[in-house]
Amino acid sequence: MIFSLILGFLLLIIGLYGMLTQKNLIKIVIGFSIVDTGTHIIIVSIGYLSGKTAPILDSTVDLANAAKQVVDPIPSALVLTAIVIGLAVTALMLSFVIKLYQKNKSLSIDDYQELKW
Amino acid sequence: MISIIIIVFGIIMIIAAFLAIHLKNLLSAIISAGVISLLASVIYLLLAAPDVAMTEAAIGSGLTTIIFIFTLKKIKKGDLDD
Amino acid sequence: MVNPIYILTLSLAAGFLLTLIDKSGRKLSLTVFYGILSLNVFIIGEWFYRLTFLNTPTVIINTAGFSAPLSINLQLGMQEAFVLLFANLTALLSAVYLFKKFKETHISGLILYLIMIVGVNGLVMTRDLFNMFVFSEILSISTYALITLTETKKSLSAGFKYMIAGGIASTFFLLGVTFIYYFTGNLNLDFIHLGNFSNLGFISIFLLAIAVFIELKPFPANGWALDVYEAVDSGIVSVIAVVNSAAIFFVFYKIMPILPQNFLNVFGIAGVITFFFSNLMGLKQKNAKRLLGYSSIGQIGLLVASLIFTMHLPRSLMYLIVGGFFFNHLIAKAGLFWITGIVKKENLKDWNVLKNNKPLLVLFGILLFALAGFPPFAGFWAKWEFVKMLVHGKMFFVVGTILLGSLFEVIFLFRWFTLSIKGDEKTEHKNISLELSKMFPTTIFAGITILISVLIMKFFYDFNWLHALPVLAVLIINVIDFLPSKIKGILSLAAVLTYGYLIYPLESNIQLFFGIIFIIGSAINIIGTLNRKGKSEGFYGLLLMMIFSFGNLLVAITYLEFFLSWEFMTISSFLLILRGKKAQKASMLYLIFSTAGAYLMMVGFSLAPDLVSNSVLILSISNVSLPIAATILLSIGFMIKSGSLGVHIWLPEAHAEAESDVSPFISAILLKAGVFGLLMVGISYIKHTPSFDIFYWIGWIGVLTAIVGAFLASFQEDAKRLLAYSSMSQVGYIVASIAILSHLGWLSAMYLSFNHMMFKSALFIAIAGVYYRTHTRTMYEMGGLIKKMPLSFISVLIMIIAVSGVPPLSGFGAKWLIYSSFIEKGWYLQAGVLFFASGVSFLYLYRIIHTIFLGQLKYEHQNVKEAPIWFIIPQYIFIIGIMAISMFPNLIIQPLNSIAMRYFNSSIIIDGYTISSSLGYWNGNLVMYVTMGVFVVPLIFLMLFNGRMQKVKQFNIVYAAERPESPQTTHVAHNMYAHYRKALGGWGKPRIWDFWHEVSEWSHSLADSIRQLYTGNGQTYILHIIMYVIVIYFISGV
Amino acid sequence: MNIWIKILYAVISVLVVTIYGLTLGGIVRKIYARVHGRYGPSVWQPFLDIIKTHGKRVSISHGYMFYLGPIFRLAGGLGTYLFIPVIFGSVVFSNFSIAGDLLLVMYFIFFGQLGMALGAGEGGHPYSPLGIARGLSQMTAFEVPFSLAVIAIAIQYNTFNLTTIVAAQQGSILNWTLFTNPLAVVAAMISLLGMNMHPPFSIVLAPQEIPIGPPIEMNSSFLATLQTNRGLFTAAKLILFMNLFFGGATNLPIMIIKTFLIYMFSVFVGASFPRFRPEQSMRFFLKWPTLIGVASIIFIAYF
Repeated sequence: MIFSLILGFLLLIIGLYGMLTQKNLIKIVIGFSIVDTGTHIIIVSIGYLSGKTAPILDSTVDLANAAKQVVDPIPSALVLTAIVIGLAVTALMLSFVIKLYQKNKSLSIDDYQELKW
Repeated sequence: MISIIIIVFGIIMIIAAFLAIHLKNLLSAIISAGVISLLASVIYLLLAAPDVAMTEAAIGSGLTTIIFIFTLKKIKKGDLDD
Repeated sequence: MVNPIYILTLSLAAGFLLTLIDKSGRKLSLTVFYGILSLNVFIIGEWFYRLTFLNTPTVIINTAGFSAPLSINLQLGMQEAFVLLFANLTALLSAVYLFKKFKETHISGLILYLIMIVGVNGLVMTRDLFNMFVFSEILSISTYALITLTETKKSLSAGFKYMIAGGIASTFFLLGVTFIYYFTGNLNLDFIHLGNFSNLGFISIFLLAIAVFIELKPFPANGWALDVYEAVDSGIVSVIAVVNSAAIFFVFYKIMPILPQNFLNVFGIAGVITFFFSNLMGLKQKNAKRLLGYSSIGQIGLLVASLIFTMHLPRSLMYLIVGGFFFNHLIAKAGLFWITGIVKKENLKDWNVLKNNKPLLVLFGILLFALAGFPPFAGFWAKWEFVKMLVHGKMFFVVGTILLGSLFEVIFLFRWFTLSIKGDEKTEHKNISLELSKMFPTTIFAGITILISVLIMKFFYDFNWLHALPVLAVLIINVIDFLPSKIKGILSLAAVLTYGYLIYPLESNIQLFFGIIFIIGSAINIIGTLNRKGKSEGFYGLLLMMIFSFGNLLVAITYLEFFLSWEFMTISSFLLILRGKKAQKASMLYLIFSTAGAYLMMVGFSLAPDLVSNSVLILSISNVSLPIAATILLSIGFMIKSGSLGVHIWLPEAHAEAESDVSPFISAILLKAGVFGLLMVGISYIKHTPSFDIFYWIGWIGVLTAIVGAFLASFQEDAKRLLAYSSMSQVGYIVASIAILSHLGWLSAMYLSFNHMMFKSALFIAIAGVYYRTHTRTMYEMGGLIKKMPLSFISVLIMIIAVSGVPPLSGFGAKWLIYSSFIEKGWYLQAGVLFFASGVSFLYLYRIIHTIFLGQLKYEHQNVKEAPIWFIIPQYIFIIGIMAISMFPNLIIQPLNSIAMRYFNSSIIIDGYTISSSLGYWNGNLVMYVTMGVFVVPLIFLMLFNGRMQKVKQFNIVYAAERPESPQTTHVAHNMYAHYRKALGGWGKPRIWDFWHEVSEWSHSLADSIRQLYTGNGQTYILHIIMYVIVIYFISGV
Repeated sequence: MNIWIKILYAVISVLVVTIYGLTLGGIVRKIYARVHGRYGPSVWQPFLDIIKTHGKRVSISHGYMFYLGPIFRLAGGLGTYLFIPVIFGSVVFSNFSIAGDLLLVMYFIFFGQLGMALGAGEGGHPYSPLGIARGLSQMTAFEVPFSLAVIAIAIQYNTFNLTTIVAAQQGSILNWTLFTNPLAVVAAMISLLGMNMHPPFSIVLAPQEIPIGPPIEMNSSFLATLQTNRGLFTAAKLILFMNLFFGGATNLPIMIIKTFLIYMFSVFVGASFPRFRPEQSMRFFLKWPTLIGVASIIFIAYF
């Protein structure tokens, strides 16, 4: 599905844009989660073939021709895993944000650059 | 048909994404991000991936948003402590 | 034989169970934790043994009962087992290192650690791309979480940057995996082939590859990694830098077969660039851990490059190169990161606390030398073979970049090392607490580095044990270091003589000749060191290492053996110089120039054609025609060691700052190693003279070295510095004479080498004696010592006559031979310059003897005694030598004649004691008798007719109507040749110093401006990554 | 040849030349005095000086090197002289020239200078090292044109053998190096001015700044030894120059005439110029004479 593919890429780019331009740590994490979502949409779009149904074997699907009627299930499986992993990473990022804030009372990434060169 | 829905949702998602990035209010930004995930789950459904749609709705838009809000609360609370 | 899948399941299970286990006490959970880690090591170790030595076939584990591609499969072959053994061992030792931390912190630390290990093991074994993604995420997430074990602002902000960078990289990875699946319908590496991809499909491979590559921290998209290295706890960092890097590196190795060649080339070059720039930027780094970070990033770049460029080599060679770099870098890096955690000092300047901590210092030294790629450690062999391979592949630009990068690395690593040993005393000395849990892993790794070097030397190259002797000497002397230094000195003397006896039946005279200079010369000089009091810990080990390396140069058969001994010589002399009180800068200069020279030689030897016979190198090289480039590079390498003009600036510093009984070795013997090498190049050159006359220019350099050295010597205030420049000047003569490439020229070069060995040893030892008594090297602070140290004076007197070339002593023979050879060759102007240089040498020779021994005795030296007997003995042995060859020149001229005749037709006739060349003649014996006659007759006359002589007091001099105040104002010594300096005007300025100073300044400021890239802002780092991906995308031309 | 006869000849040769050299010194002093408008000392004054200083009742020594200094100096003069074949074809005056060639002579010149410098150094008087530093520096400078000239000669005659060099100049006055290689002779003659230390190159003994320089502490027999050497050494240098550039000599009168004329050259220059400062002197030698020397080499080697 070309539109969803484009949508996925657009979200990815907007997310990156957000990560690059926003100074607020939470905004950066939001940007990251948008990137994640965009990636997921891209993956699902790749697996989608128009006119086919979900890879669930129920009455609408003819068992004999199942392979031809359903979309490829593997991308879906990948996305499922990726979503969970994405959540984990997002959560971990946020816990870093909390800890950073508790220590330094600032959410601006500009305040965390004494490590350099 | 599906294309049109995807285009419409897509436009909304992109707007939401911009809002999520540019809104000054963090809570609104978080919710905008949640909206993106929610709409994404609809798109998954349209793309014949109901299982992904369910996961995304639960985890992507639900759990993630909750974690964000939790973080926000933690931080706000920390502010009051001072 | 345990199924390797248990490594994953056991750790995972234990990880989840630990929460429960911890309820019944941390002790139990720690036991389980370390038990599991050890079990992992054991299982993998057993597999590694089976796969490597029992030829067990590669294990393939299919999950879910189906075979691939239907299911995910894991594979454990020899390579996997190797990487895993290493990773698990490092993980275990790191865990031991973190013992204290694990005991105190929350149980989640242990759990995360185990999960991380699962990630590493899975990542290495899996053949499925998506599975790889999952394992890499497991690895990353657990690593991110482990960072929070230390909750400092720095570590948290570094962790955050690490996370967003890692997040971006894994997004690329995921996209790459899905697109690969889209194009090939497959996720299993064994079923994906390059042929499956359309043009568009290459993008998917690109995404996958670049994602892995970003994780390998290429320059400049690696700011996040540096911050992590700097900020995170040493124990965790060593895991990140070593275990994680090893796993990701292996992932890159796994996906290499599906990458098209043009990608690989780009990545290879990117690796080289990373290596170069990280090391360049490391020059400016003051923070120890960040410095290691720069080095680490660079080494990974080199590792990737070596992997890509050696892909097509035979397996065993590839294993040596890539495996060598892999081991060398990772082990050393882990060890050094651990040491930073033990020392707990951020700024390199504060590392002088190591000075008082010998065990830690030894570990630090071993790991640092290994990291810098010095022999006998694995990195040395890998570098040697890698450079050779690159040179054969005509990839000169890559070679140059890598070697320059390595040089930078050597500079910053050893600046650190020298600061640790010699840094300012000012900082407070708190003893470092050596916790067993931290020392143990470090020691194990230092041990492994040594073990591997032994294995490589024994099994890969099968060296003669003689070539391990330099290292053995250090070890043995270290064992008996508790003995007083005199006993060790006598043992060393015996060892050197035994060694000489051992290698004695040498194949040729030329070896014998240099053997006498290297071995006998050293043996006599060792007598001077017997004056040492106390224990002189470590000194004799290094000294023996250096002397044995000299000897090994003579008996080396292959280029590699020669180069190995050369490097041993460099290391030992560097450390010997470093023993001097203020030798930090001097030894650094020496090391930098020596290393640069060694790298040039490495390339030179790689360019050289294979040797045809099995004789020693100096003989067999005559059958080999060196290409012009090899001749030039080797010559420069050797001329750096002999202190030729332009690259001489290390020489005065090293001579002056080394301990006073070490200086004679450096000046009299070490410089001759360069002469030996240059002669070796010459031997090949004369048999196969190319059209472009290189030695003509070498000759000019030698001549200019002679004159500039002489002038610089004349303007010194420091006695040792003066002698050092004098050595430079003398070796300039030698180099120029070698460059003549004629019988007479080589005769003079060898004659002068021998002479120089004797008179410069004696002079340096004499100055050592003076320094020992007066505690100063500044000449104008002395004066009138002839009355207190007559024996030293006589020795210096005879030696300066020998240096100056005044008849009847042997120095004149050298001058006679040199001028004859120059005129014979037709190098007239060069001969003119040498005349000038020999005139100028009178200035410094007079200066050294006058300002120290003549003139007014200073009050503070009224009670100075003669130099100790240990200094006097070697001087007089050398005097006997000088006298013998002066009286009977045939003693030396005849053997040298026969050596030179091996390569040229003889151009001299020896008739009795008269030696005639085509130009003139010289009868040393008769000259001696005549001189004695004309000396003795006036002496007797004067003694007969001057009987009323009276001695007078110090100040009883004819001084126009006033009495001199003090010796200081009456002794003309300071800036003695001010008028000459004035006469030289602008020519007297030390331009070469300025030049090298500028080079240093320039590279440091370049380093500083490049590292401004790393702004410290996480967003910049993301931008770098994205830009990097785009740039690489366009370069690869997908 | 019997070695004792050889030694006897050498003694004769040395005596003759020493007497000649000292007389020459007396003549020069006379000339300088006349130029200055004085009557001047007797021509035999150098002999009288030597006898007088030897006869001094008090003799002061500052140490054994001080004692040996003058001996080194005289040995240097004697040695230099003895390695030069003085008169071409004469057995008595061939000395020990079989021991070495021109290079030996050039380097033996330094023997005495170095020894003297050491002896004077032990005297402990500040003027000695000052004079020596100047002397050595000037020596390095005038050695450059001289050695270039010597190299030019070595190229020209393809030998360092002094006898061969003299032999090649026999036959006609046009065979002298003076005419066959004039540039080298010019360079060498300028450095002779430096060697002889007459003004403008008299910086070593410079009476106004460092009265008589290095030998300032020398007295009685020591001074006498030095004075003896002054005569001998001057003559030796002149003979060397004569041999190298002016065709040598086949008998004693010709040698005396030629060396006298060579010496007069530096005396005339010396009488007409004031003194250089040390750095001026060095710069001078390193500039024009050196260039002339280089030119002579290029000329002789490549044209």
